[in-house]
Amino acid sequence: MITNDLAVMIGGRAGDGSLVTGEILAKVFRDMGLEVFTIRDFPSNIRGLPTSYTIRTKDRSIMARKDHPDILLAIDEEALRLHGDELPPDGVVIYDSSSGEGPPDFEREDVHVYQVPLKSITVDNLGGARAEIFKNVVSLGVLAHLLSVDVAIIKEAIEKEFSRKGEEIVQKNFQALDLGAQYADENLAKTDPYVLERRDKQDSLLILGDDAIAYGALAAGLRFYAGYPITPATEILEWLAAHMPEYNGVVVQAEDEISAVTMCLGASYAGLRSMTGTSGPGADLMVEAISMSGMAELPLVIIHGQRGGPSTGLPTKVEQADLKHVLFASHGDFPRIVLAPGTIEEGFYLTAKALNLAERFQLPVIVLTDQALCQNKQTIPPFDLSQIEVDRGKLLNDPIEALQSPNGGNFHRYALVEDGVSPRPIPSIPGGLHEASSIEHDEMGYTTEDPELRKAMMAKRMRKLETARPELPGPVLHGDPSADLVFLSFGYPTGAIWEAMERLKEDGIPTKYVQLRTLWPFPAEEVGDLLADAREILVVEHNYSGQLAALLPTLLGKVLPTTSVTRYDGLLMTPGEIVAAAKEVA
Amino acid sequence: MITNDLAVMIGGRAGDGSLVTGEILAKVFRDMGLEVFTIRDFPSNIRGLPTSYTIRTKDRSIMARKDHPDILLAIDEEALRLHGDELPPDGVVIYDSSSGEGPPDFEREDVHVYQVPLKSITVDNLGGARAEIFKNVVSLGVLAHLLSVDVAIIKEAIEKEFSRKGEEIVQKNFQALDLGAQYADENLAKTDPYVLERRDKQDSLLILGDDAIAYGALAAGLRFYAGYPITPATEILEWLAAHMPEYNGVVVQAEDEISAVTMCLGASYAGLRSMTGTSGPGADLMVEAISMSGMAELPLVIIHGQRGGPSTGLPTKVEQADLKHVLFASHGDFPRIVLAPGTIEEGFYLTAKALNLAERFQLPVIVLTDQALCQNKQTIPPFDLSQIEVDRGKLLNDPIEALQSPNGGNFHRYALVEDGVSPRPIPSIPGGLHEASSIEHDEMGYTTEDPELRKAMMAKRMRKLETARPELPGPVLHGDPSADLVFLSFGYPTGAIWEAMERLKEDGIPTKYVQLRTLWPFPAEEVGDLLADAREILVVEHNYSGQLAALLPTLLGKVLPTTSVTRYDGLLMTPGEIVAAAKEVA
Amino acid sequence: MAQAYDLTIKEFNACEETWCPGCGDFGVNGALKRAMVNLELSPEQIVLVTGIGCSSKISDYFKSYTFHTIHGRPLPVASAIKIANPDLNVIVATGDGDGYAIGMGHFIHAIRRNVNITMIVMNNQVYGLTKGQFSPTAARGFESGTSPDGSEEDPIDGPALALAAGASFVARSFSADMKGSIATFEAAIRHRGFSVVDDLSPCVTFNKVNTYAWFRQNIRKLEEEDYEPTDRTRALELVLNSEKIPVGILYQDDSPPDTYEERVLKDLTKAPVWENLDPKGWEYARIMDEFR
Amino acid sequence: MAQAYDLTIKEFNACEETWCPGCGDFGVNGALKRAMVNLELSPEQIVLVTGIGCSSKISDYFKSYTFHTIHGRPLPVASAIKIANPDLNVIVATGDGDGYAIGMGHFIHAIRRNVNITMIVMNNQVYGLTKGQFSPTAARGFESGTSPDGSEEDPIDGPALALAAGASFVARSFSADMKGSIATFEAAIRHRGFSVVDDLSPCVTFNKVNTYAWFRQNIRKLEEEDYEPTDRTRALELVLNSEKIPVGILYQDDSPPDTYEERVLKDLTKAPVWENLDPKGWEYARIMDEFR
Ligand SMILES: Cc1ncc(C[n+]2csc(CCOP(=O)(O)OP(=O)(O)O)c2C)c(N)n1
Ligand SMILES: Cc1ncc(C[n+]2csc(CCOP(=O)(O)OP(=O)(O)O)c2C)c(N)n1
Ligand code: SF4
Ligand code: SF4
Ligand SMILES: [Mg+2]
Ligand SMILES: [Mg+2]
Repeated sequence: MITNDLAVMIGGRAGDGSLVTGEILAKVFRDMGLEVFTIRDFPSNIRGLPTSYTIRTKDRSIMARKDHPDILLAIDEEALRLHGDELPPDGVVIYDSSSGEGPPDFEREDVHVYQVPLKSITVDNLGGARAEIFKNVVSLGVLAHLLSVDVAIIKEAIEKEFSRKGEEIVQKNFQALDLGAQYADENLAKTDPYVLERRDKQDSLLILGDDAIAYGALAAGLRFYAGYPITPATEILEWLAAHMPEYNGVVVQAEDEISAVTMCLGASYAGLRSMTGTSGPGADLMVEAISMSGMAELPLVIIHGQRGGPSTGLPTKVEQADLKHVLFASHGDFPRIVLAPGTIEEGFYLTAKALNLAERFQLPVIVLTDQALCQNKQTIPPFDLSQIEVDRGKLLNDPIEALQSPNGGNFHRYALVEDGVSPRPIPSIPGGLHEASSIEHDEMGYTTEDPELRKAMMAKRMRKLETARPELPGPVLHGDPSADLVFLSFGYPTGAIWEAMERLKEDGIPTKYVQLRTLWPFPAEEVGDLLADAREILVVEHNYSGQLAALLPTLLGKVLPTTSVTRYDGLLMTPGEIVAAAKEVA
Repeated sequence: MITNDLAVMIGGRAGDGSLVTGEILAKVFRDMGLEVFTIRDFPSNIRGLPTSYTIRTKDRSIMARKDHPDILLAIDEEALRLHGDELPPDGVVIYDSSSGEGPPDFEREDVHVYQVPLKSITVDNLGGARAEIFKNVVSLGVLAHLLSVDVAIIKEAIEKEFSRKGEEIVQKNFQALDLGAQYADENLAKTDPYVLERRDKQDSLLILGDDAIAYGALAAGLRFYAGYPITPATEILEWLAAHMPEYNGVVVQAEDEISAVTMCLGASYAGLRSMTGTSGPGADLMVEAISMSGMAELPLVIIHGQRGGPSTGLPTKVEQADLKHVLFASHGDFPRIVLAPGTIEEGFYLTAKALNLAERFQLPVIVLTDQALCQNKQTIPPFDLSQIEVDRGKLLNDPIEALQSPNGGNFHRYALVEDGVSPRPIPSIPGGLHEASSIEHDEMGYTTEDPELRKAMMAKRMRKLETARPELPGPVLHGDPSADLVFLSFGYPTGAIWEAMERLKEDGIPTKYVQLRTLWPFPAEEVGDLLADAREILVVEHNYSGQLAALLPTLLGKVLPTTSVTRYDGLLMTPGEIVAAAKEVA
Repeated sequence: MAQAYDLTIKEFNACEETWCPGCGDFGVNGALKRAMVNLELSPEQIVLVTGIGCSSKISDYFKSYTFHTIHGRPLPVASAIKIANPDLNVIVATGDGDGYAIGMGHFIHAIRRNVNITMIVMNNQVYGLTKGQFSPTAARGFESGTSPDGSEEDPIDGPALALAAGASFVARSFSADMKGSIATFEAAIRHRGFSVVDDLSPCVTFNKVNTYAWFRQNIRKLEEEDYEPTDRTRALELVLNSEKIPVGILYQDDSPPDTYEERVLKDLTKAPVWENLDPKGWEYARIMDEFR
Repeated sequence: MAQAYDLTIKEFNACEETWCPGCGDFGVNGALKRAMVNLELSPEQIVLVTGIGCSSKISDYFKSYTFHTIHGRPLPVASAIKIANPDLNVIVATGDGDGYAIGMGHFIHAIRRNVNITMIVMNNQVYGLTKGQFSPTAARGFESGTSPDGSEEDPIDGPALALAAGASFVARSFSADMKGSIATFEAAIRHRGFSVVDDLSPCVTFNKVNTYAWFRQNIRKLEEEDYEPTDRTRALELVLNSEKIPVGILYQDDSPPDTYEERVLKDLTKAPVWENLDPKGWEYARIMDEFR
């Protein structure tokens, strides 16, 4: 018997309703007091191409794809063909037997196949041209029966999901669910080992990564967001479009990413907290504005959700191949900060932090995240809003007298101050007149080509990084501090590494994990200390060339023994492959 | 007496004619059989702001700014104020004394000041509203007399320069020149040590860096250039606009850099050799297309002429702060090649090479150069056109039968071949139908998200770098191979390093210089070998943060003892500062 | 490169379409193939250039030389292809996001150059592939993921802009009107100069307002009227002020063709793409005299 | 933020101009300052946003809050400034390269949004700062560094495009006509909605064709005619077909103002820029219920 440790994969087609079914199932598990992590593996297609939605549930927090799905709800034959082999021995298939024939080409004897005439049940009982759409919910009823899930909980979730579509739809879904449960009750004998037990319900949020980022920004005072739709960052734009107006904020869907990012700089200059979000192709287009943010010393926050590249690449799949880009793209020397959340929860807090850093140090801050952290959902504890502070740094929004420059000229917006951060008046403030400029400038912002002034300005801007350093989120040490087998990573692999470490520990292999949260300026000293005694460093990242591993000598200033653990096929890394990689060098 | 080793600085104003005067002087020295190197230090302004044009001449090839100008033709007071202090003891000033007063605030006793009423001479003798414009040429006459330059040579140069403007202009210039020479003859007693001696005239070209690049491209079969004006790459666009039509090629001035670079990909796809050129801000906008070139496997050559950044920065000044950008900008993992000429001459040959590499390996090739190499002139030997080869690699432009895919489908444009380079038919070829695509694709170019195919395609594309490696220009070793004090650099500092090495050698300090010509894929092995015995490596680069020095551990895979020699005020490095830096660690 | 012509529409079929059943883009794909058959063009003579979007996926489904470029950039790519090889029939298929949002700058400038290519904008008033946000052609008030309370922006009209930018051929088609679309595409491809067709191509999944039924009620067919598409101002008047959406050829410049490639290539029969680039065949050495 | 008004034109002076003597941009700078004095606006109430070009250097020479942005992007920057703080008077000063070449996409889309800002395009038909290449408004045949045998491209007309894109205020001024320019700038700034002024601003250094004298012969002043700028199609007809270049207000929408910022900000008097962002002052916690 396997209790409360389960991955259910719903294999369907884009647009066939399997996504909604998965979302309902995730809520059901959460409502049973379990922890949930979802994985959407979808094509760049609206309707018709195969897609899968996997819901993991467990009694402890989870953040990774399981090595195998345990239960496959095969909404059509293709799903079985694609995913049948992934099941472990004793795995489960729920298969549509409406055609009267068993699963074609499926020879596995070691899994439990429950045949259910999903289509026939819907067509025979539910009527209407689109009856088939309820196949998913029928299968949910079957699953509920097999796992002993209380149908009432599912109905609650269905009601929540569909109530805005009207009572009729809700009732039809109830009916489909009951039909599935009833069919299972009458026709299926449970042979598989999976069961779920209800636990005390904790107060937890089941939240999409993008929503956490958007919410974190809003709570930290974001009042201007401009974006252009792109996977996997679109949901940030949509969430904020729905929520910002209530907080007197504005969301603009710009005509392209160049407009989006330069709008953010305009809003910033005017005194608003602003942000944009995008993915690789859009980030490429924002490169020139990043440099302007650095030169004009205007706060800019960019959420960069990585997806499969290069170019349009694998637009709906996960990847972490934009690391080099975010660290180094854009011409000229200027200061920037790059943060990387490792969990959905950190997405919330680090985004809030990013808005502070951008304003305090008047520079671009990139939050590097990825499709897995953006478009998957997880159960997490409620956010602790008391942790959110708003620190606007040297923003001046009261009339200025004393600071006015003596010659009756402009305000010294780019005063050559020691910490590099000059006071910044917002437009309309009397006494604060100045020129913000992308061109090398004097203290008032006027164009200069004077070599000495240039040198002083360059050094002043770059000093900000050192001023900022103590405030940047340091690396997090997980696991056994004394272990000499060390994981180094950032972003979504964090979850898989945690799980791998547990398994390695069970196998008697102690490990530790240095999770990077600030990627630039690189915390070389802290990370260097944490890695100092490492016998081998496993650098885990989702890209072909091992970008982090390759950059490590430069980032650290020393060469350490490293092994790259990579994946680049667009599917999430599993704990199992990390365990295997670790065992090879253990 | 200082013979044939001289730097003449003409200090004037943008648009006041001093540029043309400098160009004439450069030609005069060249026509005297001397070697010439010019340095234009100009503001981002069309008329009125101070500017200077320095002409170095010597009997050996030169490529660097001299530590000090020797002779200053101060066309106005501002020039003297700005540059008077730069003169060495025994230096020379030719100063406009028309106001009747001597140079204000100029107290130096150790330089030779020749006062010439430049303005009065022009106004009194030449008439017309714009008589003053001839001040420059009068000063040339004075200079000719002082340096014992044959006025006939200057007249020849003037004739060449102005003949298209009509005989009257030519005659006026002759007159101005004679007036200057005559004034000097009658009024000035030579006290300074500088003289020029005529030498046997060699066959040499006095050529602008950008022109050399453009010419190299044309000779290597460039037939499509699209660009958008930007300093310091505009001259490439203009030169090609003037020359390409004769060779049946097309130059398009696009509406922006995104259009320019994507046009190049279109032309490439259609089968033309194409290229674009730009600087930092424009290069930022080309980032997305670079990734497309990598994914669609289409040849792309970008000339990237660096200038002062960040952002609009110092738009007419030199800098080398885009190194990190060209190596790493653009999302996703894909192969690219980055070359860096170190001299104007190499600009010609490496550009020609770049066009071959781009077509042979079907990927983006960036030629990283800089304002100093783009916008200065030098005397060099005539180009050896027999060195230029055109190798179009696996381009197919004859009807294909055998290769047609067996299933009657498309041509296998992205065939998974061993060397990574798949045959590429150009549109209209029967049998070659295929889809070129920015999206992950199968061998025919059709969209796929299949994990295994994805992995194979990714590996295939990346393999091209290894295939290309043996053909890439290796590092050049200059100087004493056994020296343990080593310079490492790329781009324009090459000239200053050469000169510094000579001086160090004279001082008994042997050095060598490893000049990088391929920056990516980095020739780690060769460079590593050349640096292996170094006691100290002086990494010379024109940027604030020492980008090359910082990246070195990653590029080489080891940490070596390095010292950064940098400059970032927009003025060219001098041999003297490099000598000084070397002596500190020698 | 011409060859005996015996092609049928099937020979233009490539991958199976993965558009949503009922998507307007099917109509465009079908009509375009039929137009090619009618024009007696073979797949080898055609280059179809697309951007990114549901609409742009047509390059997977239409068999010819195709180039699936990046979002918003098919026009410069296609312009250069045509300049490189004027023998090719170059078609851009794009969406209202690809062509009119991120691609707006290129749209105006491509028109200005008047390269002889055809641009078909599959206009569904939404960003389909990113799941239905309002696009630059969506009406004020259109509700979508990024405009939950209705879009606050006024739409632009592609044909109006094309006319103001000086386009020499401007048309609108309706993807469900197969006959009309075929005729319009044929005319556009035949036209010597830049031709743009704004094709009303309903998104059945994300646009529940501008449906087939809605269009049937809101369009007027110019072919059924006494409309002469030869006056630019008249055409502008029509697209800006007409209650119903005019469908058909809105404007066609009847002055002699004057394409960019004809201006920049002296001899159109000698496309630079067919040049042998071997340096021995060219006179490059005399250029050095300029620097002597 | 209003204050007793006693400013003179001198108080708008900043750095000394470094334009070439005679450059048309002097006229724009002078007229703009005078317009501000006439409108009784103080430097603090104004934000001048520029791109890159000779024209864009005006932000060094005009004293107010200014933002010298990057090439081609002043419009999105300025739009956002106005949205952030509608109390500000936001002016974009740009060139024909900055505004109509690289900035063309933003031009059309900024018009579509109708943010209440004023765009002045200092149109000299060349890229001045990069030394005189032909620009999108240069006539076919214009000779320049990149068009040694004359440009092969037809020009676009900014006002025509603005009209087709739905601009609510479109005008043209001539920089040498100080009186006319001041009046036009004032009207543009007063207009509630996006206003665009295409200012004919000769480049005396690089454009030897479209000189002051040339313009004097080739313009017609609408103020001297019986022209009512209230009909969009009439205005389009005028700009597209008039032999001489019409100067003056070409079109002004007289329907009630309907600006983007009024649509997206419920309460215009409560600009988000003045919010205290301290999280304690806001109700964020209840959002969590959505995820429960
Ligand atoms: C630079 C960039 N930004 C954003 C995207 C994401 N994206 C893909 S398609 C699309 C919109 C497509 O809209 P449209 O052109 O109207 O095509 P449709 O899907 O409606 O046919 C967007 C925004 C991208 N691929 N590249
Ligand atoms: C991205 C980018 N591309 C190119 C340039 C170079 N550049 C600077 S100004 C300019 C053209 C300016 O033309 P216009 O806007 O007409 O201004 P003008 O100088 O004529 O007033 C160009 C191309 C740049 N700064 N940035
Ligand atoms: S989402 Fe809309 S545009 Fe895209 S395929 Fe479906 S119906 Fe067509
Ligand atoms: S170059 Fe032309 S536009 Fe620039 S300042 Fe001089 S006259 Fe004015
Ligand atoms: Mg669309
Ligand atoms: Mg201009």
